[in-house]
Amino acid sequence: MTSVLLITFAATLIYISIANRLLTYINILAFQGLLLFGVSFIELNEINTVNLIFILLETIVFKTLAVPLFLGYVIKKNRITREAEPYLPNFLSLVIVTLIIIATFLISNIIHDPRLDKVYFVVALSSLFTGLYIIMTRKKLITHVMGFLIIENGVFILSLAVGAEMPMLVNTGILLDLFVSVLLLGVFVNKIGDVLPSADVDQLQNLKD
Amino acid sequence: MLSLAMIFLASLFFTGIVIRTKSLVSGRKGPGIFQPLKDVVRLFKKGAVFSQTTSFIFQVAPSIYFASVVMAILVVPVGQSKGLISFDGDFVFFAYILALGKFFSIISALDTGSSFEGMGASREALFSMLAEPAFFITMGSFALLTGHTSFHAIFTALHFGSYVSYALGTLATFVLIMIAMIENSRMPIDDPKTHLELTMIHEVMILDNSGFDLGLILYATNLKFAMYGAIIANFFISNLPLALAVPLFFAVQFFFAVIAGLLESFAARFRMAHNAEFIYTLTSFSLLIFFGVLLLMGKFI
Amino acid sequence: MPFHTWLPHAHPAAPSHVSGIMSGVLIKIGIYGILRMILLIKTDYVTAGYIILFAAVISGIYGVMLAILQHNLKTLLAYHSIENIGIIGIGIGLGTIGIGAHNPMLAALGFAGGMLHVLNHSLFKSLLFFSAGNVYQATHTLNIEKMGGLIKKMPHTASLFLLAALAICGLPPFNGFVSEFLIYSGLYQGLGNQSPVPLFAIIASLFGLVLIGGLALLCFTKAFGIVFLGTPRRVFVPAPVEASWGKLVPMYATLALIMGIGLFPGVFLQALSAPVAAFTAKIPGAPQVSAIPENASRLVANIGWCAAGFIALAGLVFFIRQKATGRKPASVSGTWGCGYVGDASRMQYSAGSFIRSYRKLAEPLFSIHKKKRPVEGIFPVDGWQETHPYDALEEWLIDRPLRKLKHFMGKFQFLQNGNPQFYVLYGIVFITLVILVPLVVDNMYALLDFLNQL
Amino acid sequence: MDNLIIKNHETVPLASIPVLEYDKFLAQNTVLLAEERRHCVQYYGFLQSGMVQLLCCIADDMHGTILVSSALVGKKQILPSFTAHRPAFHKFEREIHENFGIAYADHPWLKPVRYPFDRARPQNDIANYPFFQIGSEELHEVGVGPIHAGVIEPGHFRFVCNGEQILHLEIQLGFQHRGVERLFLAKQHLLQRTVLAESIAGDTVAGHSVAFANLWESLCGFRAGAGLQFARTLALELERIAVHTGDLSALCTDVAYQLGSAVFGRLRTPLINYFQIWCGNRFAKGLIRAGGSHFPFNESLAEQLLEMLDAFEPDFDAMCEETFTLPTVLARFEKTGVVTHDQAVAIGTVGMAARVSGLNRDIRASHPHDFYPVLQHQPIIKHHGDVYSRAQLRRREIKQSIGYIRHLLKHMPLDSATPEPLGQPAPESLTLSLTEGWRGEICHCAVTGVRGELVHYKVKDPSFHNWLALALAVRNNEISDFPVCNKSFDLSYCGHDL
Repeated sequence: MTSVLLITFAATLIYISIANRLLTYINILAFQGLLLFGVSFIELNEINTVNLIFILLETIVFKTLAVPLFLGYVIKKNRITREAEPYLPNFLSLVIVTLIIIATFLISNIIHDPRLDKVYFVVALSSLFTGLYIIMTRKKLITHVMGFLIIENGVFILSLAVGAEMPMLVNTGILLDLFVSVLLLGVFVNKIGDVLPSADVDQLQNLKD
Repeated sequence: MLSLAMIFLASLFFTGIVIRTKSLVSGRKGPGIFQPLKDVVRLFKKGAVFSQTTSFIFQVAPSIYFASVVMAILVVPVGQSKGLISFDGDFVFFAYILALGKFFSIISALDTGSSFEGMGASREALFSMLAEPAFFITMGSFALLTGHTSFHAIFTALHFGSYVSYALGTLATFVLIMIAMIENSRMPIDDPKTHLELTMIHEVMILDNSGFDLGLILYATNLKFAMYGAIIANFFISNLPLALAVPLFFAVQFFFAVIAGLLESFAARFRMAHNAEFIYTLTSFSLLIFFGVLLLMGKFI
Repeated sequence: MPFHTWLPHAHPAAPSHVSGIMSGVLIKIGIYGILRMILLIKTDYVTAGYIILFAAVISGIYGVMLAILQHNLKTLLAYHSIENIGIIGIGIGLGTIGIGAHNPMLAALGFAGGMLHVLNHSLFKSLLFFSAGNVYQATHTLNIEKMGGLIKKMPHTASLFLLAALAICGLPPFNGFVSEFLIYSGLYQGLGNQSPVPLFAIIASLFGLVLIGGLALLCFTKAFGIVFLGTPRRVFVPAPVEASWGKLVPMYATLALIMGIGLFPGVFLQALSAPVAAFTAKIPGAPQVSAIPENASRLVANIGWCAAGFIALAGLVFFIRQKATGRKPASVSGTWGCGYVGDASRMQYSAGSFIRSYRKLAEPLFSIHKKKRPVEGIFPVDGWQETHPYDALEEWLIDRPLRKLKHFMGKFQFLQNGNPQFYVLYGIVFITLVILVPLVVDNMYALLDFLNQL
Repeated sequence: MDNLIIKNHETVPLASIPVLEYDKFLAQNTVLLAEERRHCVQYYGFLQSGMVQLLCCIADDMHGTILVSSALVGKKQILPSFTAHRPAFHKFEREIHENFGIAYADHPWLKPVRYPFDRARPQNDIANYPFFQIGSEELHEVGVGPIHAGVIEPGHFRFVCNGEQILHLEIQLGFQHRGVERLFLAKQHLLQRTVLAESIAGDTVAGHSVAFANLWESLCGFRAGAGLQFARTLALELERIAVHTGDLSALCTDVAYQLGSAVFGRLRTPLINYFQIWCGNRFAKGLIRAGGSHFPFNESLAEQLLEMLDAFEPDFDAMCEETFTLPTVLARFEKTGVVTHDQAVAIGTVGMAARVSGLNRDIRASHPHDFYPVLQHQPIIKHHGDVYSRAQLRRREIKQSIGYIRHLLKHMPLDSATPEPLGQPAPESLTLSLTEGWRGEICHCAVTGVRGELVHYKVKDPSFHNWLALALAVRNNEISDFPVCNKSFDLSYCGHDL
C-alpha cells in the first residue's frame, strides 16, 4: 500500500513539472501532504499514540491545510500573478524531472543497504532533486518556497525510509524547520512585495554586494 | 471473431453516448445515441466533391485509413476470446498498422493544399509521435509482468492481487484513456465541438472530404474509440468467464464513453503548446508503471 | 556516432545514383566492421552489447531528430541513414547481449533483425535517393520549400517515393516493418528474467526505437507532403516532367524487392540463417542445426500473412467505395478556402511551419541558427525569417572547444553573480559530484577491465 | 487652438466651425491627440460646393467637450497624412481616400476599407487587396473567411504564420457595405431613418437607435422628458448585460468549456426575452423613437424586470465563480491576446477594448447623456489587456449595470412619453451624438442643408477603431487562440462596413 502512495507521490512530481499555475502547485503540495500522511500512518500505526498524533499534526494540519492556505493567502495578499513563469520550457522540465526519477532509480540500484527500503529512497531522492530543480528554474520567490517544501517532503520520506521507528527528535526538527522556513519566506515575500513591484528573483540580483 | 463483433457493436453507440452525456450535463435533451451512426449512413448515400488540387492520394487514403483501423481491431482480444490475429508481439503490429493509417490521413490532408488541413496534419503528426512511446512502454511493462508478448496472452495472464497491481491497473487505465483521447482527437487535447477551423486537429484534417469517404473516416473514428474501450475493458474482464465478461465489457465501454463526455463538459481545452507537455507526461507515467512492475516482481526492493 | 559529420555534407554534394550507392554500400562497411569485430573478439559480450546499444539508440534518435529539421531533400535523407544505422545497431547490440547472456532466441532475433535491416535500408534508401534524383532533375533544386504539387507532374516518382517512405518508417506491409518487428521481438524477449539495470537499458532502447518510428513518420509526412502534394509553390521553367522509363524500371525492380520482403519475409529470413548461425554459434550449447529458432520463423510468417491480409482488406474497402460511389455524382471544385477567391498558393503549409512545434521542442538540443526580422510596429514595413539547423555535435566537438578555451579564464568571474539560483545550482553540482565520482571511478575500472580483455 | 468647442448632442450652425488651412488643420489635430485624454471620435469629409470639407471631431474626456475643426480641400489632391503622426487616424483617412480619391503621400497603410461600388475606385475587390506579405519560404499564410464555419458575418482574416505562431494578422472587411449613410439621405421619413439606425448593427440596436434619437431630437430642438431618458438608459444597460452574458458564453465555447457555454447561453435568454415583453422584439427594435416612445415603462414592467434580475443574479454569480476559478479556463484566458496600453492609445481604441488596457474611455462618464449624469458612472478599468481582462471586465460591468438598473428603478420618473410631433430640423447645422453602447462609443453625426434637409449623415461604430486592436492582440499568439481573442473583442462586421 505504501508503494502505491509513493508511486502516486512520484506522479505528482511529474505533474508539478508541467504545472503552469500557482494554484496547481498549492493543490499538489496539499495532496502530497495527504499522501505523506497515508504513508506514515501505515508505517507507524503500531507505534505509540503520541507519535501518531504528532504525525497527524504534521502531515494533515501543517502540510495539507496550514501551509497551502498560508501560501494562498500570500499569493492573494501580494497580488502575485497566478503563473509560475519558468525559465525553461515546461517540456524540458518534464524531460528533466523524468530523467531525475530514472537517475535516482539507477543510483538506488547501486546502493546495497539492507536497512534501506529502496522505493522510499527513490521517491525521496527524486523529490529532493525535483525541489531543487524547481527552485532553480522558476522565477518567482513563492515558487522557491514551494520548492523548499517539496525538498522538505523528500526529507520526510527519507526519514521514514531509514527506519520505521522515526525518532521524535528528527520529527520535531523537521516540523520546526518547516514552520520557520514557511514563516520566514512568507515574511520575506511580504516584505519584498512591499518594496518591489513584483517578487521576481531577477531583481534580487541587484541586491548582491 | 467474437471480439470483432463486440467491438463493432460497441462502436455503434459509443460516440452517441459521449454526445448524449454532454447534452444531459449541459441541460439539453440531446440527439439519440444512434445519431452519429445515422449521419454516417447518410454520408454513405451522398455524392462527393473533390478539390482539383488533390491527387489519387486523396481518393485512396480514407479507404486505407479505415482498413488500418479494422486490421488493428482484428488484433484486439476481448476477455478470453482471442482476436482474429494473434501472435507474439502483435501489439507492435497493432500500433504500426494504426500508424500507417495515420500516415495516409496526414498526407491526404496535405494533398488538399489547404492551410487548415496542413495545420491539422502538423498537429496530428507531432502529437501521435509523442503519444506512441507511452503505449509501447505500458505494454512492455505488462509484457514483463506476465512474460508474454501478445495482447491475448498478456491479458489472460494478468491478474490483480496486491495493492501495487491495483495502482498499476489504475495508472495504465488512465494512460490508455488519455491515449485514446489523443488518438481520437478529443478533449482535452482537441476540441471537436468548436466550429472554428483553427482550433481543431482531426476535424480540420478532413475538411475537404465528403460523401462516402467522410463517412468512412467518421465511422473509423467510432471504431477506434470502441477499440481503445475494448483494450481498457480487457484490464477488468481478462479472467472472467464469457457470461460475465460480455456484459462487463459493455459496461466498461459505457463508462468510458460517459467519462469522455464528462471530461469534455467540465474542462476547457488545453493551449496547443501545452498539449505536447501533457502528452509527454503519459510517457513519464508509463515509466512509473514500469517501475511499479519491477516492484511487483520483486526485482527492485 | 560522433564520426558521422561527413555524411550529411557528402550526400547533397554527390550525384543521386552515387548517393544511392553510398548509402547502400559505403556506410554499411562500418556495420560490417562491427560485425566482424564481434566474431573475432572474445570478450564480455554483454558489456559490448550495451555499449553498441547505447551508441545505436543515441545515433538513431539524433539522426532522425536532425533529419526532420532539414529543408534540403538529400540532407534529410542522409540524416536518415544515420537513423537507420542506429536501428541496425540496436539489432546488433541486442544480438551481442544475447550471445553474452546465452540466450539463442535473443541473439538470433537481434542479429537477424539487424542484418535484414541492412538489406532493407539499402533497398528503400536507394529508392528514395533515386526519386530525389528524379525530382532534382525535374526542378533543379533540392530545397523542399520551393517544391509542391509534383505528384501531378511526376506520378511514378511520387508513388515510388511514397512507398519507399512508408517502408523507411517501418510501416507494414513493407520490408522495414519486418526488420523492425524482429528487433522489437528481440527487445521484448530481452525483458525476460533480468536485473533492473539491463531491463532499464532494454526499456530505453524500446523507447528509442518507438521514438525513432514516430519521428520518421513526422519527417516523411513532411517530406512527401511538401514536395509532392498541394499546389506548386513556385513555377519551374521548363515545367517538371516525369523521369524516363529507363530510370523508372530499375526503381520499380527495387520496389518489387521491398514488397517481396514485406510479403514473404520467411524466405529472406531463411537466407539469413547462415550468417546469423555464425553468431549464435558463439553461444555454448546452442542448437547448431538452424540458426533461426522455430518460433521466430513462425512469427515472421505471421507478419507476411498479416501484410497480405491488410493489402487485401484495403483493396476490398476501396473496391466497395468505388462500387458505392460509382453511380453518385462527384463534382470537382477548388479546395475549401472559406470563400476567398484570390490566389491561394501561399496559403498552404510550408515545411518550416509543419515542423515548427517540433522544432520548438527540440531546440534546446540543437543549435538552430535563426535569422529573422520580426514584424514590428502597428503598420509593419517588412519582416523576414530563415532558419538553418546546424549539427550541434559538430559544432560542439569541432568549433566550440577552441572558443571555449579562450573564454575559459574569463568564465570564473561569472560564478559570483549574486543569483541565488546559481548558488543552488552549484550545490546540486556538488551533490551530484559526490554521488557520481565513486560511481564513475568504479565504472572506469570496469571499463579498463573490459578493454584489457580485448 | 482654433476650434469650436461643443458638448455632446449639441447642435451648432455650420458657419461657426472654423475652416483652417490644411497644414494648420493637420498640426492642430495631431497635437491634440498627443494627450491620452483626447481621442478622435469622428473625422470625415463631405462635399461642399465641389470641394471636400474635412471635419475633425476630437473628444476631450476630461472636460466633457468635443473640439471641432475643419478644412477645405480639393478632390483627388495629394496631401500629407495625419496617420504618419498619429496611427489613430488611419481608418478615417483610408475612408476619405476611398470616398474622394484624396491621395495621402505618407500614409503607411493606404488600403481599401470597404468594397467601393460607390467609391472613387470601384475596381478594388478582395482578390486584388494588397495583403502584407513576409518574404520567407518557411512561413505560410492562412486565410479565414469571408465565409466562416459558424454562421457569422463575412470578413477575411489573413494570417502570416510560422507554424502555430501568428506573426501578423491583417483583417479585410467591407463585404457588407450596404450604403447605410447614403440611405439616411435617401429615406425621407423619420420612421424609415429610425429603422435604418436600428439596423446598423444587429447586436447594438439600443445603442445606435439611442444615438440617432438623441441626435434627431437635438437637431429639432426637442428636449426629451425624464421618462424617455429613463427608458433609453434602461435599454442601454439591459442590452449591455444581455450581450456581455452572451459573450461570456461564446468565450467559454471557444475554449471548449461546455458548461460555461451552456449556462451563460441560458442566462442570456431571459434578458433578451425581457425586451420581448417590453417592446415586442427580443433585440429592442421599435423601442426607441425620437420624440417619444410607443412602449412607456410602467410599474408592472419594473416589477417583472426586478423579478428577472433576482433570478438572474445568483445563477450568474455562481457560474462566474465556477468559470473564473477553473484552471483550464484561466490558462487559456490569461496572457492571451494582449493589447498594451501604448498600443491602445496609439490606435485610439474605444470602449471595452480601451478600458481593459488601462485607458479610461467611457462616454457614460466623460460625456454623459440621458440618466448617466444622475448615476455618476465610474468606469471599470483593467490593466492587463488580455482575454482574461476582457472577460473579467464583462463580469464586472454586468454587475455594475444590474446595480444601476436597481438604482434607477427605485427612482422611476412617471411622466407620459407618448410620441409628440417634432419640429423641423435646424438648417445648416451640425449635430454630433455620442452614446456608450455595450461595445463602446457610438458616434452619429448629421449635417443639414439650407432647408433643414440632411445633406450628410455619418455613423461610426466602435468596431471601426477596434478591429486593429484585434490584429495587434493576436500577434505572436498561437493561431488556435485566435477564435477566443476574436470573441473577447466581439467586434461588429456590419457596423464597420456600413
